[in-house]
Amino acid sequence: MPEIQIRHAIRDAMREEMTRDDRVFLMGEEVGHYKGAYKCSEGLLEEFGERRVIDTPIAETGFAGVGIGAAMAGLRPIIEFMTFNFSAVAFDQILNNAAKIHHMTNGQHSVPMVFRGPNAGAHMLGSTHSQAFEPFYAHIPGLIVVAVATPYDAKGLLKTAIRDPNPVIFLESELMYGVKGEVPEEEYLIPFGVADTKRAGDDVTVITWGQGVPVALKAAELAAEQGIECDVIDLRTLRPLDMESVLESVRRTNRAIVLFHGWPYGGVGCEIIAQIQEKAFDHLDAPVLRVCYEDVPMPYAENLENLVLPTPERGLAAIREVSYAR
Amino acid sequence: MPEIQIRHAIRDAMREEMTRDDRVFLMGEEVGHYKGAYKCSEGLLEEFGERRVIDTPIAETGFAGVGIGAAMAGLRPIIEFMTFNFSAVAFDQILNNAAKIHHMTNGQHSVPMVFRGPNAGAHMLGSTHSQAFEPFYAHIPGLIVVAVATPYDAKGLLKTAIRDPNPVIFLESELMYGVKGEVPEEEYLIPFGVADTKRAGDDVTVITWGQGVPVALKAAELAAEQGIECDVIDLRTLRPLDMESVLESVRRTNRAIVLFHGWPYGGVGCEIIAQIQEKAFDHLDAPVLRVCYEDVPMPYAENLENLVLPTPERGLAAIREVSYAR
Amino acid sequence: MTNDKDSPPADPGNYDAYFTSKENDLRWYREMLRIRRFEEMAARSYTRGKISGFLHLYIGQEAIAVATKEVLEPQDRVVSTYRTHGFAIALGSSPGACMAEMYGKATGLVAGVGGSMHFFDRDNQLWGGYAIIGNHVPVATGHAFASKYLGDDGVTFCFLGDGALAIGPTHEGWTLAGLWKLPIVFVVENNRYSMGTPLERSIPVSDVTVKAPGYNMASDRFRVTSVAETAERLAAAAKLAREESRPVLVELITYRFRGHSMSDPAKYRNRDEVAESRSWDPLERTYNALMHKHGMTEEALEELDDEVVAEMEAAVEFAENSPVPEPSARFKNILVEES
Amino acid sequence: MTNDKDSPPADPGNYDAYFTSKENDLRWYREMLRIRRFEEMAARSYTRGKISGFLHLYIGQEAIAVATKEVLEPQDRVVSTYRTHGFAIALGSSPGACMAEMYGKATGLVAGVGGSMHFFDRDNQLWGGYAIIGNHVPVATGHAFASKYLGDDGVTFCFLGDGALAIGPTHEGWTLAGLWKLPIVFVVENNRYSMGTPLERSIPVSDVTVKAPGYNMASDRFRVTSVAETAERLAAAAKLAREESRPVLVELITYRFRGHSMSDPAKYRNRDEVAESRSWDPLERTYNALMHKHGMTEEALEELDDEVVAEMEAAVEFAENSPVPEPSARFKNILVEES
Ligand SMILES: Cc1ncc(C[n+]2csc(CCOP(=O)(O)OP(=O)(O)O)c2C)c(N)n1
Ligand SMILES: Cc1ncc(C[n+]2csc(CCOP(=O)(O)OP(=O)(O)O)c2C)c(N)n1
Ligand SMILES: [Mg+2]
Ligand SMILES: [Mg+2]
Repeated sequence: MPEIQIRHAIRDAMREEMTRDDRVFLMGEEVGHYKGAYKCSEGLLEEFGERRVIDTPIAETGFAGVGIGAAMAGLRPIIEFMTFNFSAVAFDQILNNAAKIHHMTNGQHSVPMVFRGPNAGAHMLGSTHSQAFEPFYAHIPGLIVVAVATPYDAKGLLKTAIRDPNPVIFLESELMYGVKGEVPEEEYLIPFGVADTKRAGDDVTVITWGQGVPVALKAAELAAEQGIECDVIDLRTLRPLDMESVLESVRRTNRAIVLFHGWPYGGVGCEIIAQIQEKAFDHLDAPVLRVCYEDVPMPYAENLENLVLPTPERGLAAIREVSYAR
Repeated sequence: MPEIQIRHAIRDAMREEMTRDDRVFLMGEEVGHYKGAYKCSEGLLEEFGERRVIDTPIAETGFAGVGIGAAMAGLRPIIEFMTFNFSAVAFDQILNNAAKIHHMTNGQHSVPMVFRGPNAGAHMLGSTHSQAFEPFYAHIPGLIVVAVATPYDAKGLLKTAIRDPNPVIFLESELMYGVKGEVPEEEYLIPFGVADTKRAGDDVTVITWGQGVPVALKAAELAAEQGIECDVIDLRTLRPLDMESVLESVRRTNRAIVLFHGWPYGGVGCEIIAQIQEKAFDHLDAPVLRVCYEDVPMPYAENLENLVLPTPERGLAAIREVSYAR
Repeated sequence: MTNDKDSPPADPGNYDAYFTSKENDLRWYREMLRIRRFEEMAARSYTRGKISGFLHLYIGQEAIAVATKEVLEPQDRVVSTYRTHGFAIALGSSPGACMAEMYGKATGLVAGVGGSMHFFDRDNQLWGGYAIIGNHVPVATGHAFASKYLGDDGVTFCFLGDGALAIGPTHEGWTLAGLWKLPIVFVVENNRYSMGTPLERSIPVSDVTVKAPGYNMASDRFRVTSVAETAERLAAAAKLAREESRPVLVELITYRFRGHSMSDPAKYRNRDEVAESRSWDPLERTYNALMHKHGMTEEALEELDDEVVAEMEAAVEFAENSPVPEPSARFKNILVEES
Repeated sequence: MTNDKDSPPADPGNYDAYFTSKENDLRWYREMLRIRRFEEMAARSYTRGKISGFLHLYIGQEAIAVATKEVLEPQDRVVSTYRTHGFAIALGSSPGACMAEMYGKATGLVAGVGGSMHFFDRDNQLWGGYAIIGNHVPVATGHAFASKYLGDDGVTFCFLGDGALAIGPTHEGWTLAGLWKLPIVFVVENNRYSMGTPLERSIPVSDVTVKAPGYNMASDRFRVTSVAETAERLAAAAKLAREESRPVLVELITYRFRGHSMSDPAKYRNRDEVAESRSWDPLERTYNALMHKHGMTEEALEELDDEVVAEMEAAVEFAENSPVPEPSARFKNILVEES
């Protein structure tokens, strides 16, 4: 199988779906002539023209809303946020229109579309450009929320997202666009709601997603060096959650941590903890711990940023703590 | 002590603070000539004039931002959202400006202001007008988040909020503006971060806030009829959380539920559960359960709405379940 | 496209100016009356506690919805606000389904999940029913985008209140429509108030069309005093939007005779203003035209009224007798199930 | 207030038109040069991996910041974007603290928490430093609101890029400023691109001031070719804002000679366009004016350059030698602690 970067997996998914279905189009800031701020749409303008690869002005509420309206009218928009940080100005469109129109219209309309772009902190961009949006979007019924960490998952899940009849929030990572991995040449789709065990082990369950995945894998490696074997579960879909996979693992390991990029309060991490303690109460030998951002706006300075971020070392400490290996 | 409605407690708090400090002003849609959509500002325009009681057009991002800018420049704005549903269009101002400016400027600026208004569902308003915003705001470091359920708490906490040097999200309830209760004639303040036990009991801890409080109290009453005595803890401040009070209670009762108005996924409810299982792991005799909205957009029809909302009966069922009294 | 900013409206007593054939005037009168009677019944049901939530009446503005129906092509769309009953009735929605919606019944326009603020009737070209001010403007712009993308020759009519002019989403929708030359008509229903706030406390200009050049939009502006003129001028706007694929802004000066919603006594308006506006009521004026210009008798018009009232009473009865939604309905339409 | 929409700029070779006394021209030249050299050093440090994140250079637009400093009263405020180095240097921030900020050092302008995009220097009237497009416009409007509320006679200068014109928060800030007649000057730095997007793909009009009447704002528009003219016309705008308490819109036609940020090779622009714009470079033109109009020698100007370069090298050295923030600094300023 050829090895490609995540940015190319994303581009290939869009290209294949645009080829397959004329209703699919890509819209966002700098997606066309500039080829995407992170070059995820390189070549698409040349191939599909300005009708289907549409550069927008800076007006996230405007073009998110246009995407929603176009989806209702039968198209299949892919709306790129240059980063999800900029989706904050379009929050109402996602909360009150994208998520609710199917419900509010009693099924007269649906909103088959994808909002995609990089999420969470990159490197030294400061507090306005370094935040994770899944706590906001995974909270909302009516949305599907996906976070990807490998080229294989990115391509398979993005194709599913584009074909899905619902609004999908598709979270990528600026830091990981260059990550390489094998992707089959033949077409494949990955269903929503199915987590992927990225490393197997019976001692501690490490639940993670998106930018957390490489950190969790590294933490698991460090733990293995100390004789603790971790199941590393990449959720991939954050709404709906594949709790079956998580619970199966926790019932086996009896210990778990959740490791992710984002602030601690509430959010996906707490949802998983709440469900684990509810559904595997008698199986837990230790409280489930979170490893994530410290509860502060992200500072710019490199040394401070490194302290705020979840690291393999902090992951290892939590793995040891739930193993009572302090 | 005189009995007054919550709306009057709120008005009195504003009036006292506006009298005390010329820098305090009230701004929002219909707060002046119309006296507030829910009449929380009745009389203030007459007393303080158009300089300090300012009707705005419908431009939540605009006037939220104006409040932030005015706060930085030395004023003490109270920004009323007609309901917090409409704060969604101002989300970026709250997330990226209000919450972060003190940090981002290294303390050169602070943002002493209050965003207040009714939160969560009222009655038969449908999905766009019936949602709880604390999951979004309590997630964000840099904010203080308060939810009130009695005239006493409303007045004491709003006065604290107006004087506090930080941005405060102050959540009221449309359904509860008419609720009456005793309020001292002399001045008092209630500090942030201190929960209030609204009913005492040793069998089950019921954690709640805002619109959840009357539901939880009723559920506790029903439970008492069945011989189960509940500690009903009204958090009052959602950020920062008074986990000491919660944990003290849970260590005593060994059982807890969280009852609130809002969607289940993530949010304040899960945060509390995550912290309880982490910090009182060995004290828990049962998993902590949530009683809240069902995971759907709020339907308009009365019978459906009643099914989606947390009710005393659903509260009782959860109390019984954690008591293994099924 | 003329912009009648400064031309004063004709004398309210002059029925010649904007009325047409008896057939047209009678049809339009009936449609306006259907809306008014429908809403009067809704108000009654609200007062009796049968309808809940917010109820925003369109009384006084009916001619706009009727005129819109007049100019609509089958491939066109209407997008509006929480003040939508008029459009639903005019576009052909069943009054029974509309009433049942407000009653929260399973037979409602959207099966009781939306209520008064969220009317949608796709089959009758009514694409909402939005209740967050301004957030439908980008969505409607998206419908027009789709029309252009698909080449379906459709025009989207996006209605908004004077209260929606200060908010950002309106600006963003207008900007994209202007930039991409989309076939859309933005119609500002300027009834001079957003809740209790008069236009002069909402935006810094008193003539909304002053904003049009900033978006490269053509514009028109006039007082709504008859269906005929309103339809004629909306048709001209739609023609421009359709044939030249470009957005057009139309400001309609109108008035709501009731408060903002049922809970608003509208004390912020003075009697003279209300009276002056009532003298322009298109329904009333058409009534007079039918009598004085087209020679209809009071009896004939009363008979018509009786028919309309009967229709709307049947709607109320339908609503009252309809079942509430099944409990399981609350889990429907959260996500689209089939792919 | 004139609006020079159609008057072509003077001949670039003509130094008489907009240059003044030797003293002024020399002072302004020095200030522009300080900004340019500062940024060139920053770019070098970025290339060497000493500065991270995004780095947006102001090279080509320096005259605007220098002119702004010229017209500012002590009670005034400047609010700007993530492209703020020029304002910081011109308003009096220490180049060392600015450079240290980008190095993420404890001695930085905001102690290393902000980086290039979030410069704030309250003591020098620089009120940010905002990096979400348009979200500073309502905030700046709030500063102006406070000035009016307190009667402090201050004017707020709110700078925004041509890329900020389509977004809603800009519209809302302008609307409130116009409605409430606030003392604020909105300055659009139209450098013709937002990232790779030219103005004609951003908004439906090519002259931004066409929007001014929609907000009841006075306006001015001109090409920035000298500090003298820019200061004169900004002063006129500020006077109007201050004395009549009303918002004024000024569109400045300018150009950034570099890409959007350090990672942008700016291939979307053609050579002729860049060359034409360079011929108007106020720095270059002032250099020529100093030589040809004020009779300065090349040597004298080189000496001045050496001084400026030395100042900026010292800034780099300061940044390099400064300590990183204490680990505990990450918990500082989350909430204000004292009441
Ligand atoms: C973003 C937002 N803010 C506030 C409201 C509350 N609200 C509902 S209708 C309304 C007045 C709207 O007035 P206008 O646009 O003139 O329409 P009209 O009621 O006159 O038809 C307000 C303030 C809302 N629905 N959405
Ligand atoms: C809401 C939002 N969307 C997108 C971005 C990403 N972004 C940063 S700068 C920029 C271009 C801005 O151009 P302009 O306003 O013309 O300013 P200039 O860079 O030319 O100074 C973009 C798209 C952002 N910061 N905020
Ligand atoms: Mg109105
Ligand atoms: Mg620009």
